[in-house]
Amino acid sequence: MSEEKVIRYGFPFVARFEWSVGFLMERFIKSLVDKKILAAKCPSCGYTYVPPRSRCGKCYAQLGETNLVELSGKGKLVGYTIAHVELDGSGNFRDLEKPRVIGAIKLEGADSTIFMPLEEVDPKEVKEGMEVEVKWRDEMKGPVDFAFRPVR
Amino acid sequence: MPYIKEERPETLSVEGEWNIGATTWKANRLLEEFVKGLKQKKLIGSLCLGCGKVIVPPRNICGRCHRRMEGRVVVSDKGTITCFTYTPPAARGKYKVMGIDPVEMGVVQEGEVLVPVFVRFDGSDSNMSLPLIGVDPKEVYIGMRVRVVWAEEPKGELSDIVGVEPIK
Amino acid sequence: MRRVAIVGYAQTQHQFDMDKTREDMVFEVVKEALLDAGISREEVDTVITSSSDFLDGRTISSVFLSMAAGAYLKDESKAEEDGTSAVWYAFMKILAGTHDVALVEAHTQASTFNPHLVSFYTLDPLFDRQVGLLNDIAAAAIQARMYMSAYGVSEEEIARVAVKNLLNAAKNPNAHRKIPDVTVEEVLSSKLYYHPIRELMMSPLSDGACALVLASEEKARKITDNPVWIEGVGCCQDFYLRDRDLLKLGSLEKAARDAYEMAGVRDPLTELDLFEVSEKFAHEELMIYEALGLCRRGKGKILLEKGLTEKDGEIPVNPSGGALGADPVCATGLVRIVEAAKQIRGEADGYQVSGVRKALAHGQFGICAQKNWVFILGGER
Amino acid sequence: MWRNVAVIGCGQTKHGRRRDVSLAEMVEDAAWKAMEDAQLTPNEIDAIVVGNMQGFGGVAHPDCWVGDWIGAPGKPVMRVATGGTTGGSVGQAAIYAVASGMYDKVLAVAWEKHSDSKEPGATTGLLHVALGNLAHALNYGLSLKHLIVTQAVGAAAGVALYQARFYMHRSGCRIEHLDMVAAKSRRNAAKNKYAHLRWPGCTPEDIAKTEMIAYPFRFGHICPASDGASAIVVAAEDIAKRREKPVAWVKGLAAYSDEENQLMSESYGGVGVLDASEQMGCRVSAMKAYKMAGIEDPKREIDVAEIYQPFPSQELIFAERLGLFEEGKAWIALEEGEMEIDGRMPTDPSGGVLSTNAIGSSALQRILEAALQVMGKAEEHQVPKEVRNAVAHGWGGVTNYITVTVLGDSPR
Repeated sequence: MSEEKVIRYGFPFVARFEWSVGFLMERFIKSLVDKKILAAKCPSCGYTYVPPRSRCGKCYAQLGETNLVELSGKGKLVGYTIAHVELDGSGNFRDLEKPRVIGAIKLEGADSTIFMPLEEVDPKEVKEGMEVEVKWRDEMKGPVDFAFRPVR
Repeated sequence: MPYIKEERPETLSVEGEWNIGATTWKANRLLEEFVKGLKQKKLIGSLCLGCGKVIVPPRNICGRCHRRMEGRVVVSDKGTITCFTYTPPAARGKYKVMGIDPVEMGVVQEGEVLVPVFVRFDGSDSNMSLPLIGVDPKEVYIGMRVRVVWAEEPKGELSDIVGVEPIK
Repeated sequence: MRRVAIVGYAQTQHQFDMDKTREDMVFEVVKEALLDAGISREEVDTVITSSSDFLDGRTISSVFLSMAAGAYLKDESKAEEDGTSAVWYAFMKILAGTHDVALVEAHTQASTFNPHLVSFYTLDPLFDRQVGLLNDIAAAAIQARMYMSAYGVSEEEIARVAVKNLLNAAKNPNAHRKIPDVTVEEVLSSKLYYHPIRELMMSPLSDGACALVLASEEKARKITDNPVWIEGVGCCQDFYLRDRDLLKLGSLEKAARDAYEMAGVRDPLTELDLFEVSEKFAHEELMIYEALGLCRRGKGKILLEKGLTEKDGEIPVNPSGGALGADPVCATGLVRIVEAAKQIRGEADGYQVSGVRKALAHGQFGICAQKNWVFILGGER
Repeated sequence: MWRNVAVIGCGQTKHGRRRDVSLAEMVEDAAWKAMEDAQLTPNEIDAIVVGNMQGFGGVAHPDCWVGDWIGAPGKPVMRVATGGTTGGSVGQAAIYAVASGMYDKVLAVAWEKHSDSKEPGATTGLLHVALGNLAHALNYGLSLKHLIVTQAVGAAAGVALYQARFYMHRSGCRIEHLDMVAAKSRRNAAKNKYAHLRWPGCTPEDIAKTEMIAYPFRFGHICPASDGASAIVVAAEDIAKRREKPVAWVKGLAAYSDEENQLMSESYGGVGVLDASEQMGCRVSAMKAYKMAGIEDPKREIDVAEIYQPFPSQELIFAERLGLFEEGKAWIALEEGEMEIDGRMPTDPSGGVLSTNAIGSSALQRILEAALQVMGKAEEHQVPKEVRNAVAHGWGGVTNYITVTVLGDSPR
């Protein structure tokens, strides 16, 4: 018998979920397949949300399909980090063989910031304020799978 | 069934998980004490030295007295049914527990009627939920006297208690 | 308005993977808090606990703990996220006049389920969880970089926050991460997670619990000669990460403003003697200085440079070591309240700051401090 | 000291399978309806209390994300969760927030979106309550058969099954009475446009035809796993008095719980109370809430009750524990039609939890429905009499948590 006062144990079970996305997000996700990024522009205050949403958080106006706008896919890197680790599904940090850049990107025509991978760039050369553009995947690995790269 | 049905469009779904397997729980050693007792066909309970309550299997804290239940007592393996239920005859494909069909797995026989009961063992103040064995559910009643059916060779684990049976 | 005082408290020795079940941990800390107040469980009117289902690895995280928490046949509830939220609730229950004595308990055993994975589970499931890149550390790193480049703050300056707090933690018997001879170099050579965040710039994964006894003025006078009054409370939630200005802690600014107003504090710099804040990452402490109005935006590093926020400085911040010293998630904010109360009562053996009459305690929850709670505490005089 | 509080706005979503909206949009819907009913904009709300059970929808602390949809940014937000009672606890926290004098207008929102889980019903969430204990017992040789016999039966209907047996044994209530309660609930729900299982003209015979799950529960006795959200706005006396629309005053509240009553304790320890239908927590909570409300004889002074009853036996048990009927006599009153919408003591005119169970929201829905009855705004399921006092009940945890809230047509 161990000297420890407690017994540690687990149970191998993964709970799975399927979140319904609502109409605006459905439009957004479907448009990604056509290489388009949709945003919702508030008809009242003009704040533009990407991904789109049904209620303006700033002025509380309701947003609908008529408020959807297409973005150019160009934007500005407002912040970033270089990831040296990643969190695996079990709560452990795995070291990355090659560090990866996570960019905070403000898309042209949008007010929200999205946090996406920044690729085709040496991490040492990443600069805040950099112009970036969307980099579409040849094959999407999930419903939301795209990246950005510096505009050359 | 004639429920009023409302048709609603369904939007697409995205998936994700919650890895419960990444959890490490911690337990105290009271259950370990309890199963050691089972090996000797003894039911161990915890005794609150504040109010005298005896709880089987042993519990750590007495909420009423807000103190640890420090005492240990052996209670009788005879007791009284305080509550019972029964299932309709088991059938393949009828219900699943954690994704497992108990009939398909052979844990429960086709047509078997399960009778879970609450038992208060003599000398204890608690209920233990156990299967009642070898009784037609129609003959079960609250207040029925039962005794533990022990495994032939107790190994010091919870399944040493096979269930309870009526005292004839 | 009724006055409410802290009349007793206790905390565990926070540590990694404690050899105690959460039940024993909670039972002991509650027992000790009641003992500290010198009252019995019978005198408690209401019990508010704080914990989180995902962190505890149990749906209805409070349900098997009510007996340990002393809540048996009592009026009880559970405020999730941070223990300061539970104090806020208990405070309001006493103000409402329906209860006189409240027991507040908060705990997390970070060894149960990695809080960083929980932070991933808090993300927008329709977008950010699908992208799969972010978690609280990654987001904090982005925020830190933005802050550094906007205000010309260096990695060394961020590391210095960690050094200050870890040196303080070394003197606090309840703290978890204790490195008595830690240096800036050591912090900067610790494991890099998301640049610039390194291991010693993030709060440790702690197991711990904390409990507090609150009482109405009338009851407090009977219980203790040394009550610590809750003079002001403020709390505020911010936007989800995407639509938030990450260069400031906007919701903390608002929470602090509300708490100052309620406590009649006009100039926190001169009127408050001590600050206990929840800085989950080193750079956050600089941003917290600014949000609390101790300096202008972007000037946080100057307070640190001048040594003003050292234990023996003019405005000591985190003499206990703060969240960098120990982070039992849901209990962290409650520990700040206890540490501030301890300083006011003059009971911080080994790290007592002299002459503390009024202090501020801060709790936070969510990615990049999305939610904040601020308490202004005051001593008898 | 206590400042009077009134419910001045109510909003809820339609319940059922809601795959047409995201979680955020569903919560938004209820919150906005409540604010519109209270004639307030989010700018005028001082604080928000939210709650749900994280495990059911798989999003941790969803208020961090969903908050932006309900006007949370810039406001104090408290997250409260206590299992089945979550909604009741959320409502009560909002009431205390106003009663304390800290905030004048508080929005309380609670929700659950069961269909977001891939597991059927509410399996993941419910299983996870006890998984920490069961996994421990499995390591000590709990046999699979034993687990199935003792827990699987429970998995269908939880401890409620045993609770029902205890009650039937001690009161003489029979399974026919459970059929009657279930049929009444489905019928009442048919009059409530927000409810989930709506069956106009449902009879006890219809319910009796449904399959037996485990004695005494039939399939027709079980609550659904609904998607839905509910919200209320509570405000201070001076604000409520300026309203032209009717309001519902908070007269008393309590949340005492009896942990000896649990099905299990930490680390698979035993339980203390033999009879799960005793519900000491409910007795104490009712006593305290009535005392605060100045109600001496609930049988006479309470006009309608919204009881948390995922299973029909609970409507009878809690109606008694809330002091609305003589102990052990609720089923007789049921036989005599007293619990019908037009009866002497209508219980769950909305259909209750038995017909709509978005678990985190269900207990807030009880407060909301009680408020609607007091305000006279329950439309088709409004009880046809003057409602001066209504009681709203919540039940949760592992049979231990209780919330009791008394609302009335005049301030305390």
